[in-house]
Amino acid sequence: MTIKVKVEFLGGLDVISNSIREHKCVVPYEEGEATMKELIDHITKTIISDPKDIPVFIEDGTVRPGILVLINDTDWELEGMEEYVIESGDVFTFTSTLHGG
Amino acid sequence: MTIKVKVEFLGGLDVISNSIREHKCVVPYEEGEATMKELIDHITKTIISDPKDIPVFIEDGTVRPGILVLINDTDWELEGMEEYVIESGDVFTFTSTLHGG
Amino acid sequence: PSSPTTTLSLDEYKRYGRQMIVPQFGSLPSQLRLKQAKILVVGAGGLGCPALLYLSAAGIGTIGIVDDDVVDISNLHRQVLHTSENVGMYKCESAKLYISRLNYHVNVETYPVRLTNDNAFSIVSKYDLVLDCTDHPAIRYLINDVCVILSKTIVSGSGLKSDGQLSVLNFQTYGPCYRCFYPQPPSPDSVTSCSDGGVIGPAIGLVGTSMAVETIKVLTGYYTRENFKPFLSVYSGYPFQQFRMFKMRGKQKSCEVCGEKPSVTRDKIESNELNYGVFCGRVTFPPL
Amino acid sequence: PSSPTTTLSLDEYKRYGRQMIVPQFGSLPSQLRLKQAKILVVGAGGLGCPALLYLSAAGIGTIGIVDDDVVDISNLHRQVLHTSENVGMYKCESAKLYISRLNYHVNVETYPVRLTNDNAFSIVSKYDLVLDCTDHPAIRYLINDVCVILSKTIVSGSGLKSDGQLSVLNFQTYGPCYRCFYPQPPSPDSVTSCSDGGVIGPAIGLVGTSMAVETIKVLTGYYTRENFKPFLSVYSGYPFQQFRMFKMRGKQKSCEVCGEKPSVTRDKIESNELNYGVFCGRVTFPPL
Ligand SMILES: [Zn+2]
Ligand SMILES: [Zn+2]
Repeated sequence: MTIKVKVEFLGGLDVISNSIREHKCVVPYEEGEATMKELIDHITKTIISDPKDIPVFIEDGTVRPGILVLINDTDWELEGMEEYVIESGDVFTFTSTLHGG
Repeated sequence: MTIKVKVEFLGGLDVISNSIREHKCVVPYEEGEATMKELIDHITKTIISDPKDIPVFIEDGTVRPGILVLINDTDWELEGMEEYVIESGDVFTFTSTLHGG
Repeated sequence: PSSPTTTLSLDEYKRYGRQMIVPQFGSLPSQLRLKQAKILVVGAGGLGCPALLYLSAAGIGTIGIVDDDVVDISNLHRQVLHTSENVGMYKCESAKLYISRLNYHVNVETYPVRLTNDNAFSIVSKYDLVLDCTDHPAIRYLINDVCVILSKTIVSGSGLKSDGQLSVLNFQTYGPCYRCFYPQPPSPDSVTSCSDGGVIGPAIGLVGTSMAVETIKVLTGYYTRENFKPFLSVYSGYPFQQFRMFKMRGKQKSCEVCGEKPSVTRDKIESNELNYGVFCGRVTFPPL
Repeated sequence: PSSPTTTLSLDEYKRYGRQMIVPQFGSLPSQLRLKQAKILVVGAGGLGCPALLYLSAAGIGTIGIVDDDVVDISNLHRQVLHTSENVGMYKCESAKLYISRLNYHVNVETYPVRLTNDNAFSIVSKYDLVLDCTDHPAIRYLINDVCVILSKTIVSGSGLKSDGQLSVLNFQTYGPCYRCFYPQPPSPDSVTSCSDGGVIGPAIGLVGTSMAVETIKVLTGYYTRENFKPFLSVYSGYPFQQFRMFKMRGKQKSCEVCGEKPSVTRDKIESNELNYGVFCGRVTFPPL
């Protein structure tokens, strides 16, 4: 079995995935067996097109400061962060913080 | 069994439901047995707070011209209009057409 | 018409440089397309003001403005292109004054008239694209029908209170038109103008600004027949701000103006056989 | 402070009537709250221009503008409050000129300086609410810390290319602050300004306009401690325009400035012990 989720990159973060904003992801785990850690690992391996872009997404083993992570439109901080157990149908949004004005 | 759907009123149409924009609706039918016709009937009976507001929503037996109907963010014209068979989890959006500028 | 514009001056490079480097914009060719473009803005009110501000700033070559209304003090909370000292002046002239100070590269043409069956074809035919920033369905149907018959794309916005709507209609004669979405006019008692129903200035302003974004997409060729999908976007200011895109029907075969057997023709409009006021339930034209 | 404003003139009734009748606005009491309000807009650029236009038009009593930058021709495609003839003028003075013509009821105060550790408390303390329309994280952290310490609500916007973000921070000292969302500054190489990365004028304009809507909600009391929910709204201009609201974390106990054991204090800021440039990875302050 696999877990089918949607991954979105907003705020210009789609630079790490060939300018593709929306990805349908098939995560090779059983339902209930994968957390955000496994998802982030999966994204790093399968979506980021150029390995030298990995540091744009990952720093010190987790999502880099300045990138907001939303699980079904809610701050992942409210959902357990890396410990959140992913489910089929979930939508994961990663967005760069913008500073311009 | 019942069918659980979400009904939204946008564009000022929430006037017909005490200014409440979002409604969780429990439609008293089995899955597969109710179409938009039954849903509209259900809305007319249970959500519209004042019977004299019914003509704001219904005209000649269907949704009044000038109200757009969206099924899961898609024009109901693309989904079979009154014939669409509603399913649990569906989101139905009704929005008045605006003319101001 | 005039020979194609193939270059920018140094002043224009400096002025437009920050938008030309945005990847989706399309760099110099897109800037030249804007410079060559002629657009018509019908209505210089709550929607028209921000649309005019941002489109003139972006370097559209020629902008026509149709509005027969004069600036009233009750407009100023939302029609931010007009100032207190311009109360009583035609809105199109007031708008032109500011635009000429903002960006002298823009050629502004003003029409202090109401758009009617009699003048609509001659005015609209001079432009490539029309922004519908008007305030009543009767004129929205007129603009639609004339644009369909003359093959002009329409960027259409509307708003009331704290809500708004946005669409691109008759896109390259391929997309659906206003009548495809609304074959029947609304009943007159369901039609409310911003003057009657009220409006939050920045809410209608946001919709007008979003019209400028869509206009840039159309003119720079970001939208193509291949990628264009009919849509209606809906803005709500309260309880939280959101702008949602709904997927809409395509061109309708049964449409009275863009369909297979159109009953609305140039002749019917110009002869006044088609009376939009009557069609929308009023005998005379309401003001813009 | 001054005695409360309890009436409007006839001119003001006419001017603001169309917004006062919008149900969510809150009629006369809300208009009086706007008239009594003092707000500070930091940055009169791509975000600040539309926010200033709509907030001055809406009848805010006093607006302070901080910006030490002068108008450059490369600003004009998006900073639509400034005109070609004002190139070289301080942006805050250029903005004041237009606002005084748009709505003479507004008292505009200008600060042609950079907001720094030394002047931030004295400037911010004069106002009720701050709009963060700046262009770099260093100044965003400074504004945040000063507003938290002085108990001011922040309406925060940002944008780049065709994207934008919007939030209300430190809402009535009850909502989360910028450091609650971003405890660690971004690495300097991930920070891009609109001048460097480019920006579509009406895209950043839309975000600035949405800041005006949020400011009106805060000042009119639409948001209360009971109904306010921490949020971050995200705008995308391409491929289709959308503005989505994300539900965000509340105030963080561990926050360095608004948490239980704050390490960021007024003394540390005013003594320059806390250097925001170094904190954000640069030795000196970048321009606004
Ligand atoms: Zn049609
Ligand atoms: Zn905090």
